[in-house]
Amino acid sequence: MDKGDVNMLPVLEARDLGINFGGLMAVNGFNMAIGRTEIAGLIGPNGAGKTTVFNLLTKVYQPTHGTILLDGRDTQNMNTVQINKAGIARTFQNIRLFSNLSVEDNVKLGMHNHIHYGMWNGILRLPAYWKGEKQAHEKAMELLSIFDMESLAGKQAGSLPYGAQRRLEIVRALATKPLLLLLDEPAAGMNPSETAELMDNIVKIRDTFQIAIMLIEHDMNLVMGICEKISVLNFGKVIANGNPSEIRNNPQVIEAYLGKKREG
Amino acid sequence: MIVLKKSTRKNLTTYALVIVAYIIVQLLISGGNISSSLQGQLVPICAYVILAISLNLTVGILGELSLGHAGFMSIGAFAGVVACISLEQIIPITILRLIVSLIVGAFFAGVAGFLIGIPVLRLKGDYLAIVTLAFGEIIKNIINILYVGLDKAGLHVSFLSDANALNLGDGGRVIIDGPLGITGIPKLSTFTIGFVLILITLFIVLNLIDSRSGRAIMALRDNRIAAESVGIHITKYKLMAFVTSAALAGAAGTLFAMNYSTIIASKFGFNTSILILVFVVLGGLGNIRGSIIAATLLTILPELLRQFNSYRMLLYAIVLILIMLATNNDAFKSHLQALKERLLPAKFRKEKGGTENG
Amino acid sequence: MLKVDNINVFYGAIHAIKGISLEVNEGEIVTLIGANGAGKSTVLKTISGLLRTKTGGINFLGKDITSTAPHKIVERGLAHVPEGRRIFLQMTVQENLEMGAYTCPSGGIEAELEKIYALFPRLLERRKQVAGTLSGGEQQMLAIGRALMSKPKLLMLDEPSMGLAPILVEQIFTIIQEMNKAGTTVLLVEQNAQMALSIADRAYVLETGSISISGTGRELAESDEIRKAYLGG
Amino acid sequence: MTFLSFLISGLSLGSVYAIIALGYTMVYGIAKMLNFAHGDVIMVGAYVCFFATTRGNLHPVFGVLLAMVVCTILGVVIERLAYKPLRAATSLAVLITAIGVSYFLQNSALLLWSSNPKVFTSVVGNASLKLFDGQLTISVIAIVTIVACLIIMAALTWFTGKTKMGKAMRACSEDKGAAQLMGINVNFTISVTFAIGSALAAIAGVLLCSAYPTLMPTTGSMPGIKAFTAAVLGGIGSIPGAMIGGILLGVIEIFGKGYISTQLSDAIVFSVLILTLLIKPTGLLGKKINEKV
Amino acid sequence: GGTEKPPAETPNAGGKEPAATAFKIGGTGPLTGGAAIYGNAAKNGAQIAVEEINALGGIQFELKYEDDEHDAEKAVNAYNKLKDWGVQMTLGSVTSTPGVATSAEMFNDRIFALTPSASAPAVTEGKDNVYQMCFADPNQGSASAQYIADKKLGTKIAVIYKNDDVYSKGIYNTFVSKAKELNLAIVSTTTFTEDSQTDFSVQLADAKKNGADLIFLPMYYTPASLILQQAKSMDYSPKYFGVDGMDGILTLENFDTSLAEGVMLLTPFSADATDERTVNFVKKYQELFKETPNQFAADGYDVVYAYKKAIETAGITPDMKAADICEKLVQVFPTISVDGLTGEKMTWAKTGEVSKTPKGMVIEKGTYVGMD
Ligand SMILES: Nc1ncnc2c1ncn2[C@@H]1O[C@H](COP(=O)(O)OP(=O)(O)OP(=O)(O)O)[C@@H](O)[C@H]1O
Ligand SMILES: Nc1ncnc2c1ncn2[C@@H]1O[C@H](COP(=O)(O)OP(=O)(O)OP(=O)(O)O)[C@@H](O)[C@H]1O
Ligand SMILES: [Mg+2]
Ligand SMILES: [Mg+2]
Repeated sequence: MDKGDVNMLPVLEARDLGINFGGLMAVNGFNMAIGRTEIAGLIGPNGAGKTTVFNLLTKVYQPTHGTILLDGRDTQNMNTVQINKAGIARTFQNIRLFSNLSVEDNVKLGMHNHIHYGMWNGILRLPAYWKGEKQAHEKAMELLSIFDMESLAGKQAGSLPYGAQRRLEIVRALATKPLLLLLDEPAAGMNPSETAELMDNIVKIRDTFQIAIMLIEHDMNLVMGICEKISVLNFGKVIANGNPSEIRNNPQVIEAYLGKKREG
Repeated sequence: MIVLKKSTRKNLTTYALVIVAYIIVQLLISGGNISSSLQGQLVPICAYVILAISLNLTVGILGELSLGHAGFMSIGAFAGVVACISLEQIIPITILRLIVSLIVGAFFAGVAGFLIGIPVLRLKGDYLAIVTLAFGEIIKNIINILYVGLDKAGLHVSFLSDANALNLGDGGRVIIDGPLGITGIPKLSTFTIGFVLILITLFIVLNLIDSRSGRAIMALRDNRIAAESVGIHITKYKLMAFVTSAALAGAAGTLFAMNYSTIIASKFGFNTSILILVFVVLGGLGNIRGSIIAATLLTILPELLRQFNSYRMLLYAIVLILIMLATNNDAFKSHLQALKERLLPAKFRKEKGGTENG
Repeated sequence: MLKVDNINVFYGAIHAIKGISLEVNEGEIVTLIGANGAGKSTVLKTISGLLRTKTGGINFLGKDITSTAPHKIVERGLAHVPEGRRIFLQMTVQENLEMGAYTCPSGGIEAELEKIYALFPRLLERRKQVAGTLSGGEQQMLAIGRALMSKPKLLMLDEPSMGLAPILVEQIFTIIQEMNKAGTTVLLVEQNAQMALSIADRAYVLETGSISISGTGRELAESDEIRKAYLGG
Repeated sequence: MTFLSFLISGLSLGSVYAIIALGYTMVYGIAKMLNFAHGDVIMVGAYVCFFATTRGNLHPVFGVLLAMVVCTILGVVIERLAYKPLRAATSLAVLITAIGVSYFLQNSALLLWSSNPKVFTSVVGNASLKLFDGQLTISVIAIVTIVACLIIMAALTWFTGKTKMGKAMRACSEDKGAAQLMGINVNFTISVTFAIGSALAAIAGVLLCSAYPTLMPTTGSMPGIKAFTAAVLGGIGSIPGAMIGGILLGVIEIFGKGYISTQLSDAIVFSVLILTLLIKPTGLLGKKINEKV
Repeated sequence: GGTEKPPAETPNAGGKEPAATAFKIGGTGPLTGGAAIYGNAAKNGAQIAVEEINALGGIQFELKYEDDEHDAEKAVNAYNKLKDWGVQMTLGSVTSTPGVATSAEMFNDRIFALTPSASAPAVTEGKDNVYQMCFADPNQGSASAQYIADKKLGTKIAVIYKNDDVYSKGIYNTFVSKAKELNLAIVSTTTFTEDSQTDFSVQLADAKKNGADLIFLPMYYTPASLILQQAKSMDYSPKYFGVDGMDGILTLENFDTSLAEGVMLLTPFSADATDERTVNFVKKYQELFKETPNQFAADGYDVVYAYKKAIETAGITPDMKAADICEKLVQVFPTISVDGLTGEKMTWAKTGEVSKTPKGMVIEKGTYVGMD
């Protein structure tokens, strides 16, 4: 954790968060606070409710109970769009790109609320349009360069290899200028060497943009390698909190999640 | 050498195509080398091209199936013609009056698009489609019971009864006479006006697509949930596409109506909506240039088939089926692709990928 | 048992598979590894008949299946857990499993269901849930369970460990080995090359549509080249 | 009493819509395509039955059977020639092809059987039940249609829910590729779907024309569109939904005419449709499918 | 029975090239689609007349009909096609809305038109070169009201009309105003549309509830046949009064003519008439087209004979330009008198309106019987 974080308000705080799917408490009494520039991990067995936590934080689902404070503000009445504007961006477990659009357009869509010209400026090609698009283009290239993807800018997003699509989703989320970035299984479908590269990049993103990152991942190398703080979820409840070495040796976690004989 | 963006290059080709077509037709007309049959179709072709482009905005770019596009066309047609007839004294210059009428037509259709869009766009997929169909039918039904007349006191409007209920003063004129529609429409539309209107439509639609707003609209189509997650206001952009599409259809409706001395509401029913949809699908979803070509060819086709007399519509049906099979069957398409590769040197070959914008 | 001979597969104009030949013998576990987009999934799809090869042939259980319809191939004893799971999202978990046994006579389904539920207790819990609302990992279990329902002779798995918790990954690999011992031949595509190689009898490495290296699992696991490229150093 | 007689008219008109909607839903729910040619298959069925009974002097029962056979073959042939090559294409492409097929059938009928309308003889005669001293009449054909509708609905529900073929159909409707991997013969399954849908179209055609006896090449198109609307109103793919949607549509149409205005009847029907969908965006019995994020 | 079996499109009696020796006449009409019966009938009727006249060896006609699908836009296309072919005078359009559109074009192009059946007043309004062979809609409406009042056919009248149809609504409008003038009591007015012309129970219930003893049906015979049938099944048996569109109801294949027993209509033509001209025409029509002709066919037939008469009177020759022919016809048409299937001594006003006396007919035992 960065030294600066300690005395600051956490960027996100979830208190007693829960949701009920027709009798199934997918998430129950979930508490968590994330520092301004922290990389946090959320792990747990399949179906534990990790993705659901992300969906609650981004208001894809309305929590049945609990409070979410984003930057100190209660998000009770916000919808997904407002949540994004307020500072949370995310990627999805099942990739959700604008697959018929170009890579560059995907990133520009991430910047949508930071490009300032309206419909008529666009149709009539007024100066605001040219200025806005020029800036957007430069910024998009800059963001793509994080993953060395500038050369792919003109390609159709859906035609990229799986790993590149995952990376593009991260770039798109970053383009919304979030305070907190939620990554849902960013390394899924990547081979170990690609994963290693991704780990470097996640840390680099945090360092350059000074934002908080929370990620869900089943790849323990990644989680243990870069997360400063890990929460473990099982049956919708947090069963453990702590730093990587604490989690790695927590018998409950081993029992429910890691398994006895570990790879790697 | 200036390197143009691929979409810009495509758009320019589209404009060029339209302009060249216009010039060729004008040359043919001035040389007297054009049949009355083709010449008579020039204005409706322009109207259908605009309708196809505008519907492509909804179906291809926004990704929502609309089965009631002719409804907007009819609102534009009736509103535009009423404006034109009412303004006969006030604006004597016909070209100016036509332009005002086109704007009125577009405006009313746009307003209808807005009013209809708010509730409708909450629905998805086929449910949305059926509701647009329903609105198209409702519009038709309402115009069938609408009576509008003009006298010195201004416009009179009445529903449900008949033209007498308008209580027109002396010298008053019934404009919309319920199911009898409008008769005695001045024939103001010309090919040149239609051509200019196509260019304006292209300018609006192509520029819209290739801008911040257009990107947002396409994002909704590709993935609604992701679009929300990056902060794109769904309803706003759906409405933007829907209203623009409706307004352009309205202008096309006025253009169309002002080419015939009469229009009736039943003309703008489900079948016409479907016809426009056929243009869009045949030309390729999201492919504006395709819409232009498909609308033109499919409008001319039934006329070309006249020599087959009573087998005409049967042949039309067969041709339509065959074209659909040919353009959508993978096996066929890959043959076509292979052929293209053999014929075209590599550097002229289009790159694959990117949406088809123009 | 399975013999793929010099196949070439195209997506439109894209030449995705360039003359690949491979073999899977009865009782083996064979794995296909390779980078993203190398064409692993395409090979599997071509074998199960979802895609067609332009040239060459595929032989399964002594019969040429190059142009046999997919459902016929399945009837002959092949099961394919496709990439992206492809479960029936609007059916319940149990209905999905029953679909897996579509080619089997309806009698033995109950016993088979029980076996699957024993392997994946989670699925038993969620028996009546609509599959579309399952978590990613639960869907993956369902996809594997569904394929097992048909008691296949050859099981083809496309990245079965994707999205699964470590403990489950282990379980899945154990299941694969057990199934194999019980007589099922396995063709496995994996990103998790290390684990895949550790259980495989033989392996093929795919690189942009062609096979670059092949050998026994152990040979490849120990090769420096492979270590660098696929095992993360 | 007026209310009751309107209700009965509504039910009998509605049950005709319903029976068409059932066939529509079959194809629509499973092949996931809007088969706009369905209405025209209905027309063909009615013509076949007409010629069989009037010119061929066949007993109505055989007329209906013959119509079913002809329509089944027609449906399967159409599917093979026009829709099967488009399995991989977008559903809109298939929709447009279906429109082409619809034009084709209408114009073939025009050439074969001329544009002159024919008057269909009801297959069950024109008898009717008279209640309350003749104040209320219920025609036999209305009763037959409603009963047929219920039977068909029950049979279809059983078939798609319980039989192996039915399950295969559901699988195909969701994911054709995955269905193939289960060992399902997708092409055959879809052919069976079309066969059933078209056989139902024949029955619908005969009942439609028995109740409203004018038969022309365009006879099927408007009821076809209304039935499609009904199928959506009931919830796409839902068999009981199609029936309820059809009956509701008929009842609303008659009540709208009877109690509000005959001039506005179309607008009323469609307004009710819109309102219903706004309140229940997936139709009356449609399942709400929440996309898992 | 097909519509398209007959020999050639343009019969040529002499077997020689018609070139400048034959007049090119053409018309547009719905030959496909829902209104195809009307277009085909008019076309077939005209064709019989052309064959007859050509066989006489004097004036020769070449006839061409183009499909307009009962749509104004298609009708203008069809008309332009006729222009390209070199049409010299036209039979306008068969139905009203297309007729309004094409007649405006023909007015501009100075090509003469005599439409068999496009009856809306807007077809001829303000166009000196467009004439009608049929009654204009207003005439039918007011004549019907007059007839009903004169003969005291009904005390309480119900009207059912087709709300999205120019023909039906046009007749309805004048019927109502004339009825008011004559103090006829209209107790029920209901409508239907193209999209809802299957079920008439509500309309009939309304008429019955209000005690109507006569129902006026300004519509074509197809929906009318359904009304008759449904009224019967409701045990409602008022008198019916129809207009010329009702003619043809008896020729409906497989129609139970007893349903139409007592139906009255004003029509200029009946296929059951016993005069030689009609008998001859009906016989030929049945031979050629395997159907009984309706009034559209008769109107189409009469148009060609009217042209023959006008050409003879004005001394027009086939080598003349369409515009010149037009001017001559405009002068001559108001002066001639023609005998035809749909009327004896038909004459035309300068406005293009025909003057002929409609015959009141009543259907008895499956045939039309004159009411007077
Ligand atoms: N919309 C829903 N309706 C019903 N149940 C749901 C819904 N969404 C999720 N669930 C259930 O809630 C539980 C938690 O799901 P979630 O997707 O959050 O799991 P997860 O922790 O992300 O698992 P994985 O690692 O497999 O992705 C699962 O058992 C799932 O079946
Ligand atoms: N439907 C498709 N259309 C066009 N190209 C495709 C399609 N599917 C795959 N490809 C291309 O074919 C190649 C092989 O793809 P394939 O999915 O078989 O790779 P893979 O080895 O399974 O990769 P991954 O690890 O990402 O699953 C890739 O270059 C991919 O971009
Ligand atoms: Mg998850
Ligand atoms: Mg793959």
